Amino acid sequence: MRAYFDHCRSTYVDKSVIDEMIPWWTEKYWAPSSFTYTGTTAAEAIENSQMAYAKFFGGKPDEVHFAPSHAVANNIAIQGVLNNVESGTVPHVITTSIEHGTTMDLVKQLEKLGKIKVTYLPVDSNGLVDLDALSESLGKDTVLVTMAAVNYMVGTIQPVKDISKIIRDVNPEVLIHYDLTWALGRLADLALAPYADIITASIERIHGPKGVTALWVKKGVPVKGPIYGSQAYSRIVPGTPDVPSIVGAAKALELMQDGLEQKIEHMKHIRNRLINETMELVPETLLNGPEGDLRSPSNVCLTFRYVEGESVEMYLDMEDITVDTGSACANPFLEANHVILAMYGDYERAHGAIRMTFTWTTTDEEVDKFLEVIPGIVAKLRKISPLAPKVYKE
Amino acid sequence: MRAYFDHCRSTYVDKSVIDEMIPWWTEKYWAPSSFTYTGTTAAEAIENSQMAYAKFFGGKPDEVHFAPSHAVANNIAIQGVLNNVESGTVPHVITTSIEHGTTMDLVKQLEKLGKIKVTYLPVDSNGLVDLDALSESLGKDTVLVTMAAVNYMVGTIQPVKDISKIIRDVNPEVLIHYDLTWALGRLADLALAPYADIITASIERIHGPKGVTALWVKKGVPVKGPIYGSQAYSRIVPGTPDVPSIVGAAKALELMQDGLEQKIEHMKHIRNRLINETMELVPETLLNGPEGDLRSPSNVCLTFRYVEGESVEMYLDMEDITVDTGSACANPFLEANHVILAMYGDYERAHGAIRMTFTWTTTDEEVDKFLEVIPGIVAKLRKISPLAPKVYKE
Amino acid sequence: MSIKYNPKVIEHFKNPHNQGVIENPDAEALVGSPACGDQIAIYLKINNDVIEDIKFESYGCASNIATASIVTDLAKGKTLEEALSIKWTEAVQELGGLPPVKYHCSVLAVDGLRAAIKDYLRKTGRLPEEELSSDLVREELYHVIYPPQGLD
Ligand SMILES: Cc1ncc(COP(=O)(O)O)c(C=O)c1O
Ligand SMILES: Cc1ncc(COP(=O)(O)O)c(C=O)c1O
Ligand code: FES
Ligand code: FES
Repeated sequence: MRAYFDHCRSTYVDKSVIDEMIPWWTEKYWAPSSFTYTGTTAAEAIENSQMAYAKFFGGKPDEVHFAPSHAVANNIAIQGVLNNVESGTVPHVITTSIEHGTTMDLVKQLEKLGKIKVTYLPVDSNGLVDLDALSESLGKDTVLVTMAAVNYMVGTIQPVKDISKIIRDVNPEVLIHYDLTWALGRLADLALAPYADIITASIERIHGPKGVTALWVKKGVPVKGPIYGSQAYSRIVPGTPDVPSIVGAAKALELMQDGLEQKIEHMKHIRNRLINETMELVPETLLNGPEGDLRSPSNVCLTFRYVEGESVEMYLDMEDITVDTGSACANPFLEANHVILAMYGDYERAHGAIRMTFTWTTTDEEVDKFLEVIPGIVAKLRKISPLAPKVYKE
Repeated sequence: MRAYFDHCRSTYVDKSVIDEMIPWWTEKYWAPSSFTYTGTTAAEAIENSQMAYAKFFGGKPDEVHFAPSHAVANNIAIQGVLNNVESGTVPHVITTSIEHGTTMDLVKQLEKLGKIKVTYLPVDSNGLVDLDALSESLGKDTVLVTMAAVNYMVGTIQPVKDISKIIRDVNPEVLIHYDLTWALGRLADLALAPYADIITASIERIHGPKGVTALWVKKGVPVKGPIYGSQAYSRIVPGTPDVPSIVGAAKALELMQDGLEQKIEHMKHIRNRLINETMELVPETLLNGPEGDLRSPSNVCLTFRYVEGESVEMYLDMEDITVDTGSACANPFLEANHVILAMYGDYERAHGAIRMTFTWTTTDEEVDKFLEVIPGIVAKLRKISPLAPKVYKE
Repeated sequence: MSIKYNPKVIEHFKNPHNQGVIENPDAEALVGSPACGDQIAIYLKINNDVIEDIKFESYGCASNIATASIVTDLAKGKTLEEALSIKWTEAVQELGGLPPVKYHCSVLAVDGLRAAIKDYLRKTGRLPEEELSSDLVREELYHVIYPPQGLD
């Protein structure tokens, strides 16, 4: 059995979620519409899922939409809001310097196209957003603040309620978008609707269907584009809705909420073992990101000094263990992870970073398997590293 | 058992396609990437699907992308090309007056935003595009011609190869986008890559997964946006790819190609029965769209004079029969079907239109079931219609 | 596109040849890749202009380790002149191919070897002490970033 520590990048779909979807693929494969039995059956199924997510976020059912991918949801959230700014002005957007590519590359692209001005908020060595910088950057032309509630790379939990308070105190017209993708199933309270204007959350990371992302847009918040097309089913997400995935999304949420406290406790146990026991076994191991309650229960990010991350990842892979790395060597554009660079300004630390993300079904056996091999792998690589001190060369 | 004649709007997912996807959801749920076993396994799965669609369209594997919805694919195809036109000029786009909302509403929206000028080509009473109008409308500022190869409402098959020849004779730089969604599994030869620059085809209509649309973009054709984000996996469709759906897409194509000739023959048989026997049983029934080989094998569109379509649809629904209608009453924006209006300029004809779309597993029993009830339903509605002549009032 | 390492690359990655340090080497060099930031060190023992022993250290990816392993194999026993003419393409060929995105790793290995040989030539007075200018470094590194258009 493979030990899989990359659940933030892709994870399994729960068998019960699949079972829930099957009749909607094979028997009740109808498009939602009014009045007919088939059409209303499908429409009601969508409504049920809207209700579930509305309740979870603390909003209203008709404020919940379902996008066919996370990238599409974030583009609707961010570009959709900007498309309403009168032309002639270049709106100002605030984000952080540690966003996932889904937001980072989008914002950078819009900036490059001259469509927006952007502030990338600095973070401290815990990955926490600089709140003073936030206050200062909020200007008259600021239209949107967008950030992830939990960082994908180092697991920092941002104090989003405080952040919203600061933003609204300065300028209540600034729209707030939180990406909860990697917060879902990791934080107990995500009823953030009162603190936000738009929320996106990919359902994939809680073992829901792959092609569906919840998109909550507060009533009255204007969203237009960037995807246009038939609005027969939704004003915000054009096209025929994927009913089975939307049904599966509700099932995944229900399963996630069942015993969430214990799930979180279990992940904390896995996290703490991975951090503490690895650091005991492997000298000169650096923890990237915060300790304790500032950190997501399902994220570990370590740098083994003097060794490069892709080599570690590859050796682990050969032992049937999957991790992720911040190494430039493993990046299609040969760039070391920007989150760790933003936090520590230390290239080597980013280049050597190993990220381990997991879920509530990750087992102690998987942890054991990792702990068994990691000291040998790091020792071997340090032995051949020109950066490692003599002590590792014997 | 319900008789379901709305496969163009939504259809079932084949059980073998589901079976093919299950291990990719539950065991091999990995994100594609280089070098590791998990990453390359996922990447190879995507490549296999790229190869299958490349072969089918007549293009190259790395020209094939997978979008998470049909709307997204068409937006990338159309907006993606327009985003490369230098700012300052308003590019000219040619489409037809009978497109599906996915294209129609997109193009109209871009026109309204002042981003493009549009020619909506007229069609004849068969729904065939006016080729003279096409030649005449091709101008120096024309950037793109976009249309569906098979019309969703009346099943007209456009002579796309001839259309491409005309376009390229006039101006070989004009880009050509064909939407093959409702042509897939209905026409024998869809190796259209030599005749096009971009092809989109939703896999849903051939009983593939819901959330995936094939997007073929000829090498060298510049496509940018409108969705931005992490390009680690694809330059054209940002975000983590939905590997199971992409695997399912290849399976669906394989199943569709197996015995396609017989499938088409069977659908023609169903189509001819529905048209001929209904017209025999119900007087004053009009066939919307062409007869014979100009028509898709899996489309029937009829207007029963003097009766409104939604009523017919509702009565049929109560008899466990699903159809679609062109009636304004059934449209969320209370607009009668624009395709029939464009073809016949006859509001009543559009308002009364009943569309029946089917697939290769549609049975004679379903046809029988429809034929059994339709004369009574139409008679009943004509009896109460103020438009119907006396003869129907007895 | 799925990109894999072939079994020979994996074999050299798992069990690299000539790995380690030579105490009191006749020449040595440490070079870095401006592409990804990796580094490689080469140590030489030279007798009569023949490379008697060669060892390497690597702070780099699997392909970096594997190419260093193969390049040091290729250089061992060769004259300095022969060793100087080893091309990164040879190393790639010897390994049975590398993914294109990893060509620069093999360039780095070959560069390390050349830098170490030049260090020897300099030490033995056959090459002038070079003045380090940023232009020179840029030129040196140009073919590391763009291997197919490189000096080979
Ligand atoms: C050409 C065309 N466009 C769009 C659609 C509907 O697609 P969607 O799933 O985006 O609503 C169809 C349906 O068959 C179609 O034939
Ligand atoms: C905030 C955030 N954005 C984006 C992603 C990745 O999403 P995608 O599926 O679009 O690649 C993650 C992954 O967990 C995430 O946490
Ligand atoms: S040494 Fe960094 S990519 Fe090979
Ligand atoms: S008469 Fe009721 S909607 Fe048309």
